[in-house]
Amino acid sequence: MAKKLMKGCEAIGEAAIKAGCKLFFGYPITPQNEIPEYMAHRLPQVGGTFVQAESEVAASNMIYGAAGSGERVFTSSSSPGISLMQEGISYIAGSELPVVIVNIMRAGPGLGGILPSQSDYFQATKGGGHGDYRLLVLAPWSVQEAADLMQDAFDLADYYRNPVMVLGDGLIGQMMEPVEFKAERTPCKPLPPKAWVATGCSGDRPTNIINSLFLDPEVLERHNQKLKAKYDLMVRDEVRCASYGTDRPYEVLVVAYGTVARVCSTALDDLREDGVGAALFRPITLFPFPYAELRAAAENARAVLVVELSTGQMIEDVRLALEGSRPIHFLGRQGGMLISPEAVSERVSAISAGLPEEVRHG
Amino acid sequence: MAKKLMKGCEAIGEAAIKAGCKLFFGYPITPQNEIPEYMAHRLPQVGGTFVQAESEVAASNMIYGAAGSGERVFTSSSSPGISLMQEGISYIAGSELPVVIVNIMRAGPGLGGILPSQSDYFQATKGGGHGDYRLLVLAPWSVQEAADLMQDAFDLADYYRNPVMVLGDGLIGQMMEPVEFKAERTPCKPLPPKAWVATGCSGDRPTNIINSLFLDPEVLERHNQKLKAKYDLMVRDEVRCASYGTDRPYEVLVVAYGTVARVCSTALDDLREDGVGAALFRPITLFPFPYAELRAAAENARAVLVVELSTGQMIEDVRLALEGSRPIHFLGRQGGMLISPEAVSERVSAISAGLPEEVRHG
Amino acid sequence: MAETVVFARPQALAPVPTHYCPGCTHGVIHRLVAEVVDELGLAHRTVGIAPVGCSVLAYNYFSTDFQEAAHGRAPAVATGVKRARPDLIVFAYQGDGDLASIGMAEIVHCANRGEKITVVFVNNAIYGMTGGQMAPTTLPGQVTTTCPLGRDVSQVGYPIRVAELLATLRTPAFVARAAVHTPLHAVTAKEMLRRAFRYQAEGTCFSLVEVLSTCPTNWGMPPVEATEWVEKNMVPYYPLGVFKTPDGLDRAPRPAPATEG
Amino acid sequence: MAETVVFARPQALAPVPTHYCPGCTHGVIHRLVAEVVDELGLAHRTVGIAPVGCSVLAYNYFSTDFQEAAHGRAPAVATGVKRARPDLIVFAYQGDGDLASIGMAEIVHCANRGEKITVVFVNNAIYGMTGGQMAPTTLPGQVTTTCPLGRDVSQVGYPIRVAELLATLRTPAFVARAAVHTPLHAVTAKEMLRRAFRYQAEGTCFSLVEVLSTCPTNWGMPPVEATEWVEKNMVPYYPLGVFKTPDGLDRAPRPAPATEG
Amino acid sequence: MPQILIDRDLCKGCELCVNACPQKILALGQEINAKGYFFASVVEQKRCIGCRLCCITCPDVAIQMRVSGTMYHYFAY
Amino acid sequence: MPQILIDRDLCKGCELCVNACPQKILALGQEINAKGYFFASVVEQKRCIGCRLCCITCPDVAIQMRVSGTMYHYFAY
Amino acid sequence: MQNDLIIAGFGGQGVLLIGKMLAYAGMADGKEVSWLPSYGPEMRGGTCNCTVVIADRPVGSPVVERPRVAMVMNLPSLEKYEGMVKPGGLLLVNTSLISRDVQRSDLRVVKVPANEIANRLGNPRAANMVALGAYLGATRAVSLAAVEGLVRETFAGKAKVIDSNLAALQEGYALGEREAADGKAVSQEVGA
Amino acid sequence: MQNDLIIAGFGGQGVLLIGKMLAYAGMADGKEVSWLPSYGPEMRGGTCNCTVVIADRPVGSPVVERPRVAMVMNLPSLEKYEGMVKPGGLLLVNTSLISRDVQRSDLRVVKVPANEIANRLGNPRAANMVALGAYLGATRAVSLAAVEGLVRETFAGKAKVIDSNLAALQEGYALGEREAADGKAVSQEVGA
Ligand SMILES: Cc1ncc(C[n+]2csc(CCOP(=O)(O)OP(=O)(O)O)c2C)c(N)n1
Ligand SMILES: Cc1ncc(C[n+]2csc(CCOP(=O)(O)OP(=O)(O)O)c2C)c(N)n1
Ligand code: SF4
Ligand code: SF4
Ligand code: SF4
Ligand code: SF4
Ligand code: SF4
Ligand code: SF4
Ligand SMILES: [Mg+2]
Ligand SMILES: [Mg+2]
Repeated sequence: MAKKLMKGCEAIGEAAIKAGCKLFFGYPITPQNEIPEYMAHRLPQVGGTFVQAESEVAASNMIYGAAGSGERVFTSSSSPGISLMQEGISYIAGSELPVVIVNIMRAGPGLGGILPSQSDYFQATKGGGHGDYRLLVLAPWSVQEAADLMQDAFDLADYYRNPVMVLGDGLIGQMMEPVEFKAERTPCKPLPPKAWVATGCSGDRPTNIINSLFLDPEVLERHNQKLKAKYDLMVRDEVRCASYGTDRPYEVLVVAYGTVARVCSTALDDLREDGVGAALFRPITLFPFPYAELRAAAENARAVLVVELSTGQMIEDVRLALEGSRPIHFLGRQGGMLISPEAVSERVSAISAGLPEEVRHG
Repeated sequence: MAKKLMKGCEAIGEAAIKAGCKLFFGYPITPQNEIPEYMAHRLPQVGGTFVQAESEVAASNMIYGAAGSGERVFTSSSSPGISLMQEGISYIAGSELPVVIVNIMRAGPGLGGILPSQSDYFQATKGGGHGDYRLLVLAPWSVQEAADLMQDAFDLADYYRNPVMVLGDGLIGQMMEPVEFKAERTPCKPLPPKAWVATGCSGDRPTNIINSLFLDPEVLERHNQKLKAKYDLMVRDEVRCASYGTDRPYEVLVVAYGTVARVCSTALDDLREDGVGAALFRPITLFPFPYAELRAAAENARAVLVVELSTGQMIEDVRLALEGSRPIHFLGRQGGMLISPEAVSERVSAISAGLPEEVRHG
Repeated sequence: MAETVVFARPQALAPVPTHYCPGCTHGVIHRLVAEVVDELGLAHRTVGIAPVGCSVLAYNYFSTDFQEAAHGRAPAVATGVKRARPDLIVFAYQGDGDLASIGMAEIVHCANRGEKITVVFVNNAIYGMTGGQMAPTTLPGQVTTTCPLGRDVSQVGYPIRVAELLATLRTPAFVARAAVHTPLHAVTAKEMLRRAFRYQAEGTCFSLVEVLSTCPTNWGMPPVEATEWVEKNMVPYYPLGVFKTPDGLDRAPRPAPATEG
Repeated sequence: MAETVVFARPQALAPVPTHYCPGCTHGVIHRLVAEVVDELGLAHRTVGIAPVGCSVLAYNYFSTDFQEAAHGRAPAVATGVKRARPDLIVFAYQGDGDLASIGMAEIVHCANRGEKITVVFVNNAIYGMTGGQMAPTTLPGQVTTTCPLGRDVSQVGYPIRVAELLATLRTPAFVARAAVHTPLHAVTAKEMLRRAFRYQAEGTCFSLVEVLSTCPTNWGMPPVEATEWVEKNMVPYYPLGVFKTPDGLDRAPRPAPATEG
Repeated sequence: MPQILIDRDLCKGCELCVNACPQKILALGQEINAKGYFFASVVEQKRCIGCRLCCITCPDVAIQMRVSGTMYHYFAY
Repeated sequence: MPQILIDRDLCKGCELCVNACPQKILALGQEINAKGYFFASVVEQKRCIGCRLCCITCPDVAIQMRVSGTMYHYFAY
Repeated sequence: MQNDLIIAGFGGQGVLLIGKMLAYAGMADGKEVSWLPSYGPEMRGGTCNCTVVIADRPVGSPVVERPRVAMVMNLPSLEKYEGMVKPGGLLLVNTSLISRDVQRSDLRVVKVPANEIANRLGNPRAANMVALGAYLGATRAVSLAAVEGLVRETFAGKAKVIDSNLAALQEGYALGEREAADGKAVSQEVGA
Repeated sequence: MQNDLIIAGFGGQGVLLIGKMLAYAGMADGKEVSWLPSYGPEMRGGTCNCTVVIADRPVGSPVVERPRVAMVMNLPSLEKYEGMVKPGGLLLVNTSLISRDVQRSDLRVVKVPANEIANRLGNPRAANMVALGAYLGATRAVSLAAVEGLVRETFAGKAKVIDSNLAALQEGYALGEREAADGKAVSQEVGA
């Protein structure tokens, strides 16, 4: 198919449709309103259904019901709305339902602002809801990648019977870039039949029950361990990351995800021109985090710089990966302020000139 | 005052009253129903007000309003209810309101079960809501300590203008133990006057506004950095931890918090009798986490064992503290299953006999 | 002469004992729903939504597929199911804490969207599962663990009448209130439930039947006394009958004449 | 002859320009509230609760203390304030998305508890702030960005009439609906607001005034046309007047006679 | 002839049937069942009029009714 | 004599006052203000009847009214 | 020294109450104590239990996996706890509701026909007091006097109830003392 | 090579639209492009802007802190962006709404009386097209033909609007070409 110039939000919506998703439940919130608006317009055209939920709480429970019926479904929101879904997400994970959740992050905490941010990293990767569960978290850096990952998200969700989050910031949502959808696409995972769906029982099998309640602690423990085994499998099989400029020698390794990594890539180009050797490591899956891959990439560097639109969240995973093997620097902006290539270049130059590492454990 | 045998939930309620709290808003959920029930009974006796909120979402916003009026207030719930409060908590942190939130954790995810668990550690310490914020998290290991920390919690909340969480598990809530309340108690922090409260303005000052919205990203960034500076101050000044058996040589350092640490202490006694040298390190503040203290305590051990009622959450902070300097083992139970002293002893013995460390980054 | 079974466990009710307390009428309501599902021949395409409350284990007690919803969110889950699979018969079973307290937004909006589902709303004027706290439906003066001196309407207001509240919405619906504290009330309740499911099966409208129920355990009285308590205290405040039918009429109350006030 | 100021900005309204679009009647409603607060002499002990919606910055526009609530939760925040400080005058200002969609549970329960606060409910039949999505109050057939073909009542139900809904609750309250699309409507609206605040000041009851408002920007029409749209489309569906006064009467609808159905 | 069969292990001894029976022919016995409840049984089967009120009121579906021959009922159920 | 004063910088040019004035003596001008709006002004002050409808309808409180002497109004406000 | 025990039975048998009384009495005796109830889903109509620890120094684990003593008031509790008691520990069995024998041979067993004794004393609800008395008689974990005081407090105002409960307690105490003293309690005789 | 620019003005001036057209045209020309709008709270009645990048290889940062070109359609935009343009860069100024001079002396300045021209051409809403044309004329960032095609698509069915917009585009183009060519654009002459 030909390339089309699309907003990230629209590309995400179209990608869902291309992935066979016919159901969307969601509530308006900036900066992702174009997703529900796109779905409201497009879904009826493909025989699907758009429902504007009364709230994000309701939306998270509507996708639960739809997923439990075996249909592909997604919701999307932005930070405060995602917070409201935490109970629902925990239920979805506990009941092992395949759903896709899009978070187009804005600055917080509280009402905060509506400009781009990456300060929901902890919530997305460690679990903002209660209990031991994990989301598989995908972080695109371009509109095309958002479209691609969005399609994979449905396959991953179905394969693992687990909620998958596509985590973008306001830039990904609002930016327009050329996007191409493949005419034919093969799922990125084999898709097991959904024998577990609750869609009526004629008595020819035991009833199917979508549920996360296990009153017997031994049974619940087994359930917890089953979930854990699933997450371990994701850790083994689903890590995705990319690097930029690692094919040439580098002194400083920049670690960033999402659109911030884009900004860093421009900075690295500029730095090369100035003769400073620096490379970029970009986690694409935030859970599972590419610990081993990052550690290997950092071996070749003298120091590491983490760049985030937050006061420092992914940096904890970077520390876990490096275990003190390299000094770690941090460059963060908050509140919707963006990081410019210039700011990155400047900090990398300073580090390569010998800037000492800051104190740990802020 | 004389010792009284009290349930943890009741002691928490009484402690709040002793700390001058006259307002409670909350919603029933096992295993902490005795807290609202106690408050419903006691508050009217001291001229206070108990309101059963229509939901945890509402409760978190009611405490927001009450705290913004300058009054001491708390709510309590258990895991799924705390998930529902995540937006509210993020608002409270963003608006810098002093409230106390009690989470008597039960097993998850989803509806899970009602038996004790520690699987909301990430949510409590890393921030389950959106945006860059932190709760100050206190984890008592006995009913007496629950009563003491509960009172300190109000002082810390007022001092930092930040939500403080008292994090217990079902055991703390349901267990009865002797408790003593001091007749006179001095706040654990100096209490600044609350000049910022929204209680009506006669025109003699600019209006007071309780708010977390900052549309200008530069202003929001400054706000974020102010919050971050506050959290850094907590890291500097508020770390609390305890150890047990570190006065004698030990090979294995057990790390555990809350009632699980109690269980471990019994195991350590048993182990001493069997000639195995092991000690206990117990974080009391989970945020700020006692990274440096733990690292120092681990220097004297050959290996570290983390014991949690989860599939492994605090273990990430232990890894951050140790940075690979000691092998780290994990013993966890889930789903409401408890850890017995015997299980701890057994694992410690195995470690001291040379059990190899498991793989990292589950 | 051949023996015929006149009364027995309906097919749609699983052949297992329940965990309900002795005399708790959740059990009666379960059976009525199952009988209706059987009689209308819907079991093979029925999906139930269980609430959080004493009836949380409803998914074990019906022999239909089920989804367990988060506390109060059964109408949202039911919406998800019905929109995904309009061919299914979807019913949500909810308690009064679940539906009328934490789940108020979901039930109002579900009814207002006119989701073609059926809600069985069990009003026992208390939180059963968590041990007897005040519900939005707790009667004036009624003692619970969170209103130990009795519900004080000057502080917490009057009990909410859910059927009446939902009946004022403009969207067509079937809304009724029934009871099961005597066998004859149960017969009427079944008739209401039958209408509710039939409206759904015919794709007509949203339907909700509020059923007054007992909680001997948390009311602190023997089951028989509890049934009398329903008659004496609940029925006067919660009148039984049909409040709304999908006749397309607009029943919204009108403002008072301008002279008023 | 001495000159007197007959009409000027009320004290309780801060002397700053608003960010509202030209002709948006949020501004009129702000002024009416401020005038009432001034006239009743309440400003020094009034706390406003701002919603999330176009009026989110209300805290900048009144010269009273304010709290900014999460989306839909203003009634809960107001409850917290009023219970903490019953001596204060507390009003929540909410839009229709805020109050009638995400905040439905909070407003119903706040009204039902009889919290002695005042709610100013601005119904403009759309989500203004987020750019024109469907609200629970969007009229049948009305086009918005999330119902691009017009609100289809067979799919999403009819608009919710909030005043009517709340008026059926048993707990005493003052509930009215007014409009501001013409100056004379605004005069009546002010009278309703005055009564609402007076009931609060006297500790009588919960009070809510629904005010029909315009959103020229998202309705896609010039302000004057928008006022005509209110008269032509909104007033017929949302009748103006008083729906409930705190007279202690029970106005719950009764079930239909048993013959019915 | 209607015949009432009460499953002793399903019965929880709530006495709702005892109370509902117009003939007063049901009663709790002195024995307890596996769950620890005194359970109901028919004291005088032959006086049963087959009204089904006991069946309808039993929350635990512990009561079955069979008839030999045709029966007419006052209300449809 | 009523006098209408319109603050040109508060005015957003919505024309609600223009529409409301029974005397039709208000109008938008050709100039734009600091915010980029054409703003309203009084075209014929002397025909003003002091009804205050413009004041009441202005969403931006851009209109003040003063009078010299006493005025009676048809409605209390 | 640490005394710890699990008391288990049906919901209505008052096992939580006697556990609390033990803890109170321990506290009154100047000991460190903890009381931990089961609060699981069994609550409704099922079984329930509590764990009491009475010790000379601060109580470590309030959770006891292998208790020194178990008091089982009904059959399901015997099934559940028989295997858990520490070897050489004590098992108090309410023989009124439990007809089967104890299987283990490494425990001391005290058989208490608690319901029968309580019925005989005219207060069928005092079976728990009989069992509590038997425990005290067999172990002297806390003083009888302290518990008697608590009975008076608990049922304050209801003289008849106090008397029958005290009688139950005392009769149980005597039984426990006797069984413990005369060696009959040694389980070998009981095992199959 | 990379072309990047920020286009800024009042909400109603159509700056987002011409930004999108540039991006579309760039894509049609086979270039890599990105378009990034401001979506801040300014939305309502205030100013707005967008950033367009057109490059030969994949676009790195879609955020440009120091753009090579800024097109400012009103005074607040000049205030905000004048300082940001890269030294030696290009500043297109809508002189119809901006009366003050450019302060910096290290920029090339193209003055475009966009509203006047548009008014003259009988379509006051086409001021943005004039400015777009001027940018194309001065930089040749994308082909005029590509943009003309887009104008026809965008206003499909409204022949009159198409014509006036095309005229505006072309008049702007000529002006941009001229100013860029004859060196007048060099800013030294403009600075104070
Ligand atoms: C989010 C959340 N809040 C609270 C609870 C605890 N909870 C479980 S059931 C229940 C109320 C049950 O009352 P009701 O809905 O009336 O049902 P009943 O038990 O009376 O049938 C509550 C508050 C929960 N599980 N989840
Ligand atoms: C939890 C949450 N969900 C969604 C939003 C986004 N949001 C902001 S305002 C608004 C709706 C505003 O509509 P309304 O309440 O009708 O007010 P209006 O702007 O029309 O005055 C929404 C959905 C939010 N800020 N927070
Ligand atoms: S607690 Fe009440 S509602 Fe729950 S099962 Fe028992 S009697 Fe029924
Ligand atoms: S968007 Fe609508 S409601 Fe919001 S300020 Fe503009 S006109 Fe008013
Ligand atoms: S059928 Fe009627 S008469 Fe016979 S036992 Fe049952 S209730 Fe009694
Ligand atoms: S109604 Fe059913 S459960 Fe109750 S006593 Fe009779 S047979 Fe037993
Ligand atoms: S006061 Fe009345 S007549 Fe005078 S300008 Fe205003 S609206 Fe017109
Ligand atoms: S009503 Fe007010 S804002 Fe509107 S045109 Fe008149 S003076 Fe200006
Ligand atoms: Mg209930
Ligand atoms: Mg609105």
